[in-house]
Amino acid sequence: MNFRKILALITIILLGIFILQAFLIIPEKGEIALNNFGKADIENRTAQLYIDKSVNSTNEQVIYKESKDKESGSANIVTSIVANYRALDTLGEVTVLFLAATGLSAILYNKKHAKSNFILKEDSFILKNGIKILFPLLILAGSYIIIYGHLSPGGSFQGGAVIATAFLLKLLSSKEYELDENILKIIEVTAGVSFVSIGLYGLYAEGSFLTNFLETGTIANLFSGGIVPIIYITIGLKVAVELTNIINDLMKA
Amino acid sequence: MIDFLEKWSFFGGSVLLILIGLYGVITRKNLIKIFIGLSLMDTGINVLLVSLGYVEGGIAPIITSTINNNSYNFVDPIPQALVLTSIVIGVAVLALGLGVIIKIYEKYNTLDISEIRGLRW
Amino acid sequence: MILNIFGFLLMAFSAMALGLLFIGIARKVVARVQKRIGPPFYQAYLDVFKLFTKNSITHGFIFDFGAIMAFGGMITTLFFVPVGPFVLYGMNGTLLLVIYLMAVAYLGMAMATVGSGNPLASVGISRALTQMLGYELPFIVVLLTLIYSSNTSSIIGIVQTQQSGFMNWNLINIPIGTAIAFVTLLGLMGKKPFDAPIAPSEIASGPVVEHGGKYLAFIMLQHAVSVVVKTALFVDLFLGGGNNIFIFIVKMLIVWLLVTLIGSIFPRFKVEEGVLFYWRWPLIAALLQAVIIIF
Amino acid sequence: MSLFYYTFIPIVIAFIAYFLNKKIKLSLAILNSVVFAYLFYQISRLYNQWNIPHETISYYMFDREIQLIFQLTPLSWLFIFMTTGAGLLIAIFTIKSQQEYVLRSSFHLNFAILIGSILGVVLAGDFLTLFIFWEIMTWSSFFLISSGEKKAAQKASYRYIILSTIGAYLMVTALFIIYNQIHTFGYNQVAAHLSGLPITESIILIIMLAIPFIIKAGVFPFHVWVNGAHSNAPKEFSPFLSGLMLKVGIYGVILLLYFVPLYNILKESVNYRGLPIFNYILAIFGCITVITGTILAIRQEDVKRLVAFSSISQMGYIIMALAISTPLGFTGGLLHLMNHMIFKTTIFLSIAAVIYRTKTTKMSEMGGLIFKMPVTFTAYLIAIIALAGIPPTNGFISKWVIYQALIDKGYIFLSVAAFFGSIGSFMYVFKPLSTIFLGQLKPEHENIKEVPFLMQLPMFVLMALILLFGILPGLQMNLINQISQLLNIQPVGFTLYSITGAFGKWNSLVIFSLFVGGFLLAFIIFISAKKSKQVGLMDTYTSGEYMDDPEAYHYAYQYFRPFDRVFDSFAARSLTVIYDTFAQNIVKLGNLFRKSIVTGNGQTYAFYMVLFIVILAFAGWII
Repeated sequence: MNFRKILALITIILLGIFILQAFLIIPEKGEIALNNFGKADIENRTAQLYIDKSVNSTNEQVIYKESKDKESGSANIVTSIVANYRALDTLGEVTVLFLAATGLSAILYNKKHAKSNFILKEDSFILKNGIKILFPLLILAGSYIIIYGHLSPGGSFQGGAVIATAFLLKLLSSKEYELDENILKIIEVTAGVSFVSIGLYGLYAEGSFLTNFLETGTIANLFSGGIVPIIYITIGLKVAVELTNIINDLMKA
Repeated sequence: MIDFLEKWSFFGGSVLLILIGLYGVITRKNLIKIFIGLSLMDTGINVLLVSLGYVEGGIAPIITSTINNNSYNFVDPIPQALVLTSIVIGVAVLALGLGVIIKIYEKYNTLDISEIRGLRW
Repeated sequence: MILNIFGFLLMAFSAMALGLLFIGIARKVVARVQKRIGPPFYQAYLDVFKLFTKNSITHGFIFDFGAIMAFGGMITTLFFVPVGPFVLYGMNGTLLLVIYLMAVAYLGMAMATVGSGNPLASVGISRALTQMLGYELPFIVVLLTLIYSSNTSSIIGIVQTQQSGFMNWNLINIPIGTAIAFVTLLGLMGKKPFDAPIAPSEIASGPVVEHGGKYLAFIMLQHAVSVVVKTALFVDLFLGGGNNIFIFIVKMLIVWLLVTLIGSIFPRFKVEEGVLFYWRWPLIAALLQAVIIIF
Repeated sequence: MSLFYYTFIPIVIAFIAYFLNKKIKLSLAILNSVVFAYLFYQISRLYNQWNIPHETISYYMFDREIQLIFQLTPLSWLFIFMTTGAGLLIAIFTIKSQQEYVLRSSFHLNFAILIGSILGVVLAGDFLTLFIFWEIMTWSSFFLISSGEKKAAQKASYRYIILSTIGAYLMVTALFIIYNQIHTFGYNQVAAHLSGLPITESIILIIMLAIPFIIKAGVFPFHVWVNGAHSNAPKEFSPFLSGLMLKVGIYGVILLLYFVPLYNILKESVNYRGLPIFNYILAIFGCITVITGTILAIRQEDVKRLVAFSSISQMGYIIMALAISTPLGFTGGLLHLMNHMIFKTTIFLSIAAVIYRTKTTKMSEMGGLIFKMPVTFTAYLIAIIALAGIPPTNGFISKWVIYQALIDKGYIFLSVAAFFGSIGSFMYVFKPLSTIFLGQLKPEHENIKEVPFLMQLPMFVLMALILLFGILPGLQMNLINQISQLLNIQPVGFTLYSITGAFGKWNSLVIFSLFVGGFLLAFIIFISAKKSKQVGLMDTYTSGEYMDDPEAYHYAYQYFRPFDRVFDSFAARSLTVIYDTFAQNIVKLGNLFRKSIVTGNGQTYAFYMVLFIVILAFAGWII
């Protein structure tokens, strides 16, 4: 432990003290400060509007399988936020993901077709056969998570990650296994284009980008939430393909 | 004591994660370790954000058959949505960074940043 | 006006005559010291007359102009130095002026000699100027002390302060200063051991190497006048001057002979040695004396 | 004409002419000459009209009224007169001499700006105005110096600008401190305030105010910029740089010593022979300047460098005379200031003429130019006679007054230094005379002609001035007496051709007539003797050797080598070397800093960011 490290340690401890000190400040009336843990001001928080699923009109109670035609019909409130209220944000995020994947491909382009050290010398029997059973299950589970994203915990990102995991396992298990990049491309492009075209249709039909132009249906039905599940499916596909691509690139590098 | 731990395990723990990550970033020489530090900071920040939205005795913000209306004590969904985004971006950045590290390793045959002249200016 | 011009001419010519006489005596004395018979004391007159009748060569107008400037400057200096009771112009504040006026003559001579294009002359001038910086400093310090203690910068004023009797002479009042001034007088006159500028054996008489005929005569006349000016100045400043012209001339002669005698027995200093010699002992002594007198 | 316009006419005209210059080649030089002539005419009409009211430009900044005051005093009149006069002569000189100079247009642009800013400096009625124009002056002169044709000009100008900037910072700091206390920059208010402060505080403030002026005047610890700047500046700018730029520094010293009566403020402090210790130290610096400048001038082989060092030594005289704060000292200082401006401009102009023809500044590469350039030679000769302080020129009178002042108070060491400088000046001015103008003519200079008439004209004017003021110093004394009255200094007695000193009286008319008499006598004797035969310069005594190469027969290189040997160790330990060592050590320190703090490692910087945030938090700025 040399001097450098001690200095860094001291500085960081000081920084930590200062950060933690911020949580101890008791706000005066009208002042904005950090909450005490679990002491959120429920009445005044923005999230309440999202929970009520009515940002613009008066608050009504939302009841399971009964309330109809809410602003956002998804039972999972987080999904409402991600795919409806903040859908544009999500579009940007997907773009970041896309750019990262593209950048990675660009960086690792030269070595794309060379043999990789990461892949096992010999295929492991257990892995190989385990994957055979696990792979469709993982795909199924991922698809479920994506499709039921607006009703239950989970969503497109999680589901996409699960699907990508399935492909990761597949890649790990076998030397011969090669992903068909054309199919990946097609899926990715289709997903991205549909996301944007849904948004554009909203612009055309309702006058604003990514508007929920479909009927939102009854809360907690499968077919509910208007465009939310559709967008979620496109995002899910895109994330799955993107992550698979990243994994593929890194494995081949 | 339990009360204190409950209160501080989230804020304090997440800040601790950030600080550990920061310490790693500042002191480690190995690029991979630096990235691990970054990743730790990322996680710490995510945890901190989510715990800021916690409501005492709150439940997940999903309307289900048991929690069948919105008058329950839901936790704040906005940080959760944000963190969802943040995690994905974190993954993307991490992957990109690892790609760069691979390239650096190919060029300099080392991961020690003090020996990589291209990283000094 | 007419009287003034007459006095002017008379003084100039008598100073030339006196100076040439002094030079002749000095040659005789040096010869006796060196156990030679030596030329007659009027030899210098014969030399000058002979040189004026000879053909001469010139190296361009600066050569002529320098000769005129050297002689004219020395003559001008003469008018500011009281020689016994004869003083053409008794302006106050002349002591500093005299020091600077002598420089005109030097500048003229330097220009003439360097204008001849002979490098030996340039070397001589370079040596002369260097040595000048050596001896002028202690000399000036003594003069400043004198001005401060007599509270006048006029030579006549200084002479008047030491009128009543031998005990008032500056020789008695400031003996160290007198000694220093005498040593600097050696350098001022270019006598041995401070004759590096005209060292005949090294640089063929230096500044006068190209001078012949009337030019050499001019240099000799200038030298004669300068002998008178310098010895008279010394007598005025330190030996009480003199109302009687004969006593004054005797005092001058004593000073001149002392200088000559000392010069005839010493070998030559190298030029920078001479400078350092002046800066080492005379300057320090002069400064010490100045400090004592002023405080 | 409003005083304000004196500063702005040259500047505005300069910019107009700069664009004109693209079309017509000589327009800038001619236009500059015309403008300076006009200003010169205007300012000479202002003589004796000291009652012109102050002119004020006021504006508001941060809710506070700030005034730029312009006022005319005899002192500023003197400086304006000198500035416009010298500017006019040099502008006339440049019409012909700069035909092949590449940076001609920028030279004239900066030159006009410089003239305008100097007028602004001397017309300023408060420290703020002074400072503004002071900075304009610094920068325009910086550009002028750096536009020299030699490579070393850049280095020299950097040295100049660094020293000037240090001075400017000190001055502006002092001004801020003072302004913070009294909310005004006016000379009188600042003076009153300084006398009211505790003695240490006011001395520190005064030193901070004085240092930029002392730097500009090239006095001892800060003289290192002078030689480089003078020798590398364009040959037409060197006369102005030496003749006037240094004097503007002296103007500042006069301003502090007399206008802001430093003497009264410091009277209570430690005294030496009735002189405040600050003044005495300043005088000592002047004395060291004289000695250093003289010794270094004797060593030089480059003629402009030599004259630059001579400028340094002459500035020492002026500072010394002004610092001893007696009426005679003040008079002598001002007289020498004027005279030095005249003869130093002449010297530099004649050297510029020589350079114009020979394209070299090395003395050993020239020789025997007297028969080719007689007018230039005459100008140089008369100027050096004045510089060496030989009667009947103006240089002697001012030196005489300075000696009187020094001996009067019994400052024996100062007078020794002054005499050393005087006799030393004899040595260094003779060196160019002997090596450039006398001696053997170089074969490649066989076809050199005298410079064109427009270049001779300024030299003629200046020669006439040297002799005029040498015979009639009363002309200068008249103005100096008016300045003395303004500054409450007891005037020195004078008539048109005589000055009364402490130990006697100076009468230049008598001396001049005796001079004429002596020369006439010598001339008559010379003429009456037999006519001599003219022979060539190579036809000399050569100890029997056969010489046919004039180049080898010219004694020029290391003219005073025996003398230089005495001071070799002194010169090796010169102040420039000390400053350079200092600068190198600073660089070393910086490298050490760089290596330990600025590691080039991204991690370290990340650490600094964290540290910075922690420090901010500690200071309470973010939490």
